[in-house]
Amino acid sequence: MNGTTIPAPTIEYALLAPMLIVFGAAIVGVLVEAFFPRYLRKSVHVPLTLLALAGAFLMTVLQVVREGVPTTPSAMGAVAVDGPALFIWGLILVLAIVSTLLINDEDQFVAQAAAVPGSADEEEAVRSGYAQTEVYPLLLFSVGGMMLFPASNDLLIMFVALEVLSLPLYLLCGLARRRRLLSQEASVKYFLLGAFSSAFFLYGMALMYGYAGSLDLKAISAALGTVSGQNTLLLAGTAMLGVGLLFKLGAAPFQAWKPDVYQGAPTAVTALMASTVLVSAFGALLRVFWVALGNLDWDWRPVMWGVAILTMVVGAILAITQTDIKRMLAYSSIAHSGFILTGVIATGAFEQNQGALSAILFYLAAYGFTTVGAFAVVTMVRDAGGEAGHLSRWAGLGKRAPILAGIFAFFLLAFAGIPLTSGFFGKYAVFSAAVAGDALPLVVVGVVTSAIAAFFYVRVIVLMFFSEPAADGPTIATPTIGTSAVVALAAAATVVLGVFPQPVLDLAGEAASALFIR
Amino acid sequence: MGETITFWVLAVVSVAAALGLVFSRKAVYSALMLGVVMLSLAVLYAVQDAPFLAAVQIIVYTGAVMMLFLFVLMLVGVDSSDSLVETIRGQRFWAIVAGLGFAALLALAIGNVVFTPAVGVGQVTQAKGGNIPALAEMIFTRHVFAFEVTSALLITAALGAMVLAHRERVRPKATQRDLARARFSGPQPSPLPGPGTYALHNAIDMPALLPDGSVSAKSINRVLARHELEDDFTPTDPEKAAMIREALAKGEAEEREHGVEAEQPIQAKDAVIKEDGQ
Amino acid sequence: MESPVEIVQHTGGAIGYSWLMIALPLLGAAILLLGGRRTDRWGHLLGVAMSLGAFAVAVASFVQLLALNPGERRRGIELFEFIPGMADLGVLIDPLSISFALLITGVGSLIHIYSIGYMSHDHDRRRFFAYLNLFVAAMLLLVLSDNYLGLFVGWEGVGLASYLLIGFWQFKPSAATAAKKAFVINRVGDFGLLIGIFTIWTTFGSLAFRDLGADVATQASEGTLTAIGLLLLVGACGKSAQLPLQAWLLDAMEGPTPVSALIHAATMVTAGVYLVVRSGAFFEAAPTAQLVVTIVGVATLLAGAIIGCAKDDIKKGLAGSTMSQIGYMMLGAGLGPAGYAFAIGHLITHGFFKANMFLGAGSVMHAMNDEVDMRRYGALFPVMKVTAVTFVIGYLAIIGFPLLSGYYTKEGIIETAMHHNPVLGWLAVLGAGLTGFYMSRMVFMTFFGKKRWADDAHPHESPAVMTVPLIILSIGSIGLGAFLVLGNRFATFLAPAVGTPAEMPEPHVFGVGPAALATLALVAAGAAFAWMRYGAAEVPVTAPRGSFLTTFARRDLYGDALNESLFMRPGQWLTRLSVFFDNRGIDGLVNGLAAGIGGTSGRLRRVQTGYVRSYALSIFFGAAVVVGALLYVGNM
Amino acid sequence: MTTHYLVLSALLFAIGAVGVLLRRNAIVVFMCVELMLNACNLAFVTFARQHGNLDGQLIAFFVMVVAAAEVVIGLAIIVMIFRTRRSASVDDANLLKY
Repeated sequence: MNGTTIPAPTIEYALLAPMLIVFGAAIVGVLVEAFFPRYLRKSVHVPLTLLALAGAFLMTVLQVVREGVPTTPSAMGAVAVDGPALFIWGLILVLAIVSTLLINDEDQFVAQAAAVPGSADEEEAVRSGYAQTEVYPLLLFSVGGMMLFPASNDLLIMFVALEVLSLPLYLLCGLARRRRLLSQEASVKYFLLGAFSSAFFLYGMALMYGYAGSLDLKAISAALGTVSGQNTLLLAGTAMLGVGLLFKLGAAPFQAWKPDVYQGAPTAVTALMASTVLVSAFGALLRVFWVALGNLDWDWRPVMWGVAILTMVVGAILAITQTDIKRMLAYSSIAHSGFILTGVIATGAFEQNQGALSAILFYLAAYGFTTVGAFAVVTMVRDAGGEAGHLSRWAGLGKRAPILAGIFAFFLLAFAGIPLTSGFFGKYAVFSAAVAGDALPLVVVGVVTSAIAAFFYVRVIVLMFFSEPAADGPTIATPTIGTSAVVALAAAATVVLGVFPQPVLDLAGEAASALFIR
Repeated sequence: MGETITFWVLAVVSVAAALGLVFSRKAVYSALMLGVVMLSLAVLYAVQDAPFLAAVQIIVYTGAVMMLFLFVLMLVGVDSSDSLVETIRGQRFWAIVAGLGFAALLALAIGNVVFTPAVGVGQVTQAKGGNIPALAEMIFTRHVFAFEVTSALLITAALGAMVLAHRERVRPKATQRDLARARFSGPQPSPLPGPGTYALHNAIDMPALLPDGSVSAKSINRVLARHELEDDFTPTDPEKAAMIREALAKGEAEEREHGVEAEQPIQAKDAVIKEDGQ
Repeated sequence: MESPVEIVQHTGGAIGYSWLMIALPLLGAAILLLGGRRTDRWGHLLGVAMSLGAFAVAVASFVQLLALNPGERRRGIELFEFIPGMADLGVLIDPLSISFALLITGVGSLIHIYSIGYMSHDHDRRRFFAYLNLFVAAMLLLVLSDNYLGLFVGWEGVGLASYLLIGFWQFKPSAATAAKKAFVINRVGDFGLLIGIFTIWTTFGSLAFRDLGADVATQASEGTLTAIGLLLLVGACGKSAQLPLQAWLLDAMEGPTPVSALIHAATMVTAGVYLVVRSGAFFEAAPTAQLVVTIVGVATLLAGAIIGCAKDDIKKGLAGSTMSQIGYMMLGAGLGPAGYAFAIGHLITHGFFKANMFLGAGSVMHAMNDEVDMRRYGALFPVMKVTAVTFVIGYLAIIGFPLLSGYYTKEGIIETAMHHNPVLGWLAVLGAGLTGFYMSRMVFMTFFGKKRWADDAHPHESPAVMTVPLIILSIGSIGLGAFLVLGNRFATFLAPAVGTPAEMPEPHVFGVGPAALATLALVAAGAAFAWMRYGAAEVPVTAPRGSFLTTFARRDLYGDALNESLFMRPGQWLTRLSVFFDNRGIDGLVNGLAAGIGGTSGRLRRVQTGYVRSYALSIFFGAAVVVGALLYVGNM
Repeated sequence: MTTHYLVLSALLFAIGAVGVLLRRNAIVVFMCVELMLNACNLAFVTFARQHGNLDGQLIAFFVMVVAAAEVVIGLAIIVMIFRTRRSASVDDANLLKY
């Protein structure tokens, strides 16, 4: 050794506390798995997880209230904690708390994942009341990854965060208690396609590194002006980074996994994926395309146009003929990704970007709550074999459970963007931002596909309220306190954001006011 | 010059091996081919001034990851071979079209760039006193957060493997005593009659004969016999073959009559379950 | 010519609480729907109470409004700011909206009361009242909102309530189909309205009526204003069953009769007229759009009358008549300020006498075991005198019997039209003659002639809870017209809201102009002809085949066939064409986009094969395309 | 020379991708994904030398760590599905569709 000493890195612990709390709680959760007797585990995990998420949320709020929004990257330039990131953190954490309440509901997860479905072992495990409590630490790891993903300031940490958020989800998808074959299939599909697409992301990183000589988003942005003669590397790299990110959003033509995985996964996990992962992935997409590649927007906008249009059309059209409620919601989620993408495209001058960003943030908040609520309702409509997924089983639900069906209908109307629901303002904000950003044709497509989409939402409502219930229709599970709280909260959020959107719009505007830090 | 030769040799080897990975029928061959690619790449890393990576590539990738692959292959059935007949219409055609198109686009993107002569990492490593210290400094300063976060990944991996693969014993393991009790409380305390032994055949697929010359049904290993019947490997003596068939049919009829449990060798596990149930 | 007066901010008094008009019935609907079976016992009473409460608020507001100077009679009440700069929720009380509010709550309350009797045997009566309350709330929101957004919410709300009520007896497949049909056709209209509202928003940057006064003409080109007018007209046509979106109204008679009376005669179907009058500023600035309104009105009034001539189903006959009368109103509304007062006046008197006749028809059906075929009636006058007398009063009012309500308002429209454009005027006169014929036919077939009852029919008079509303409505049918029209009372009252025409001639108690006399003569001829055919002569119990014209009318002027051949067939044809192309082996994804959406979706679904390798292929292909596209765009 | 390395890496990447599309054995499919990751690493190392900074090598190192974790999870999932279906063919996992 020649005696060089490495300077100690500085890490802003207070600033990163929300994320560190989540990761720390995850590790404590693993220790709980190791050292606590089986019968105690769940009763330790649930408060631990909820407290960690709530604490992280509190720290996020405290950070904003007391310290304001930082203007420089943290953790040696690896993490960018800025307005949008803090907003997204808060949103992810609240949605994760809500999803945890749903996950906590009984009968969602397999008793023993390693037991072969239908075997004597499984029966025995169920009879002994086993539960796969590893779900909670996995959830926390995933949430930690989701927080890091949109806050990463270089592509390396973004890649690591992508994997941190994805790997636990691959596992969680395969842990449904009922219809385990479907669940395992969802898991294997999600995993293979996820690994495949992350390879694309990685190659895009490599090309981007080849172009800029660094993976720092700021350095890439700077290189756009200085490096010449290597444009093809940059363009191909941009495209492949886009593939990896668009896959996570479920944008067409990378959407194929979404219906299958959403249908097969335990519904609580689907709720988590449909809300938080979408939020997180949009944050990351914005960071890559606005911060690093913001000056390249003339090149990527046309392609993104195509993707957005295709996504909206595919999502809306394919949803029409779906017969499974979760699959239909999955396609609806694809269509919504398309709607939000119109906001991503609406770049321009500083004010324009502010407007578009705040619109996207608001849309994500509105959609996140509504979708969690909708999936929570799905968990409550049950058959002998678990959830009653097939739409025909939902016929006449309005007669059996008018309140539940009414709330679900309300969520569907919010998805459709009917005024007085949160969805309306989300769509309105994003579309008006897109109009201001010279993307009028895109908005036209958006409005037309919204109209198509409204058709299948209304179809479900009509089915619930104007069809005769089947003689042996599904039972409505008596909801646990957690599930009812989730439904109530989601409904309240949908109403409040639909009637008094101003505070949240203001908050989103505030978060977007300084755009991303570089 | 030396690098050029190394490159071309290893390039040919690694592409050939990669193609072998894709096109060999047996999964094990594929795994070995992947090992070849990885080793070639390790050498290419070393050639490009990345000795640490070359070592990690060999130790971690080829050594650990590939072993894991092989291990799972063993678990799944090492000699399972894939049929290479394509079942999805158009899949192969479009896959190859997309693959060629994609490779062409990437080659276009790369080929269009005029690279200045490589700077080489020698200077940087010199300044820091070698490849490994230089990397270490980066890991523990600028990228320390990424490094820390990867631990989450590793914990997740361990946890995931535990969840999916580790089967916790729901009941205590059956002891010798339990097994013996189960056996004696069952219908057949004694061992089943062994298979037949003849001058010409001495094999477990030959039935034993009872004193009256008929075949002892209990001595027939039904799984084997069924396979043999299907493949026409019955004894040349038509009389014996008929007996085996008869015995098989009888056994099946009994099975149908009494349910699956009749005449089956008793599994210790089942026996214990039965006792618990009673 | 004078423009409408400015809207002033209002505080205090009954008008300050006018939002209760919307809130009370809405609360009633919420309680009844959420309360479920628990509210079965008293649900209908609550519904009636809420409706009466809204009526009381309306009367109080009306009284307070009358106390103000005419120049201050447009009062806006801010409820809350929805989104700054986009839309507020507010109530506008002015002569126009209060007229509607009085009609809706007044006739609405009577129909609520009537329904207690009519629906007494239905075990879902509570739900029925919930929907009625919901309807009243939405309709009031429609007319009371001070901006187009609130109007649109109410517009959709009444559409929903109408859908729910038409399909109330959904166990009848015909009711379910009719509900769906109404829903779909209304969507077409709503789409027009929505685009119209969007255009207003993008052109003027506001949706509030206060910002869209007479000066709109200076803020936009005539082309834009014409486009806005036509789009609003599309909306009005859908809701008011005007050509070419009329097809749903006749089928809507599948709903319970009080519904037909309230929604499909007195109130909701007149929303289109309200919209046109409320948007008067746009139409006055766009003569082309105004002309189209009058043409639509005349065409519909004739079409409705022709349909009415051939229907044997009493409710469908009345529905045809409703179409026709709304045609008159639309004609009036298209004539500018000179016609507004008559259009709205006719709307109000029509609300009375048509509700009167619908409820009368309901009473008859109630007595005849829900028989609706008039060929099975006859000679009912002696057995149900109250119903018959009130029905006849309504009948006389609608045909324009001198000195009754309909005479004044309809005559006003005809005179104004004649003044404006003689062709329109004479066509309207012809329509009046047809009205005389088909309404007389209905009365003669139902109450006079010979008994043609089914064997098990034992007609009887309905209970008081049903006849009292009939009596009240018939009083309105007698005197209201004269009260409103004579001395230009209503036109003067309405002027602050809609503007004053250049000249306002004093109406006569009994007109003697050529148009008036021709109308009277034609009506008398029509009635006489009807007496010959259906009063004096024997009416066959099964309908004769009739001439080509009769068949034409019986089939609703081939409206459904037209829809089928214009829209449905091409749609199917398109689908078949796409299937043909698909069979030719072109990739389903590409040409599927060209086909109908449903078919596309069904076929596109197959792309989702369930094979993970196919998905990977789509990702890989997509990646290649994205890379290629970016390289192409970047090197352009 | 840089171009040569990069073309090799692109070729390996494409071969890996095609392998994912063509092979049915889940383990082989996954091996093909690993091949793609290795191709990325080659590109990183090459670019590191091109630019004369060690970032590329560092990233390659991280990729190896990530890949190792991913392999563990992936193989665990594959074993799970094999236990259930007695088949490691990805085409057999075909219940969720349309």
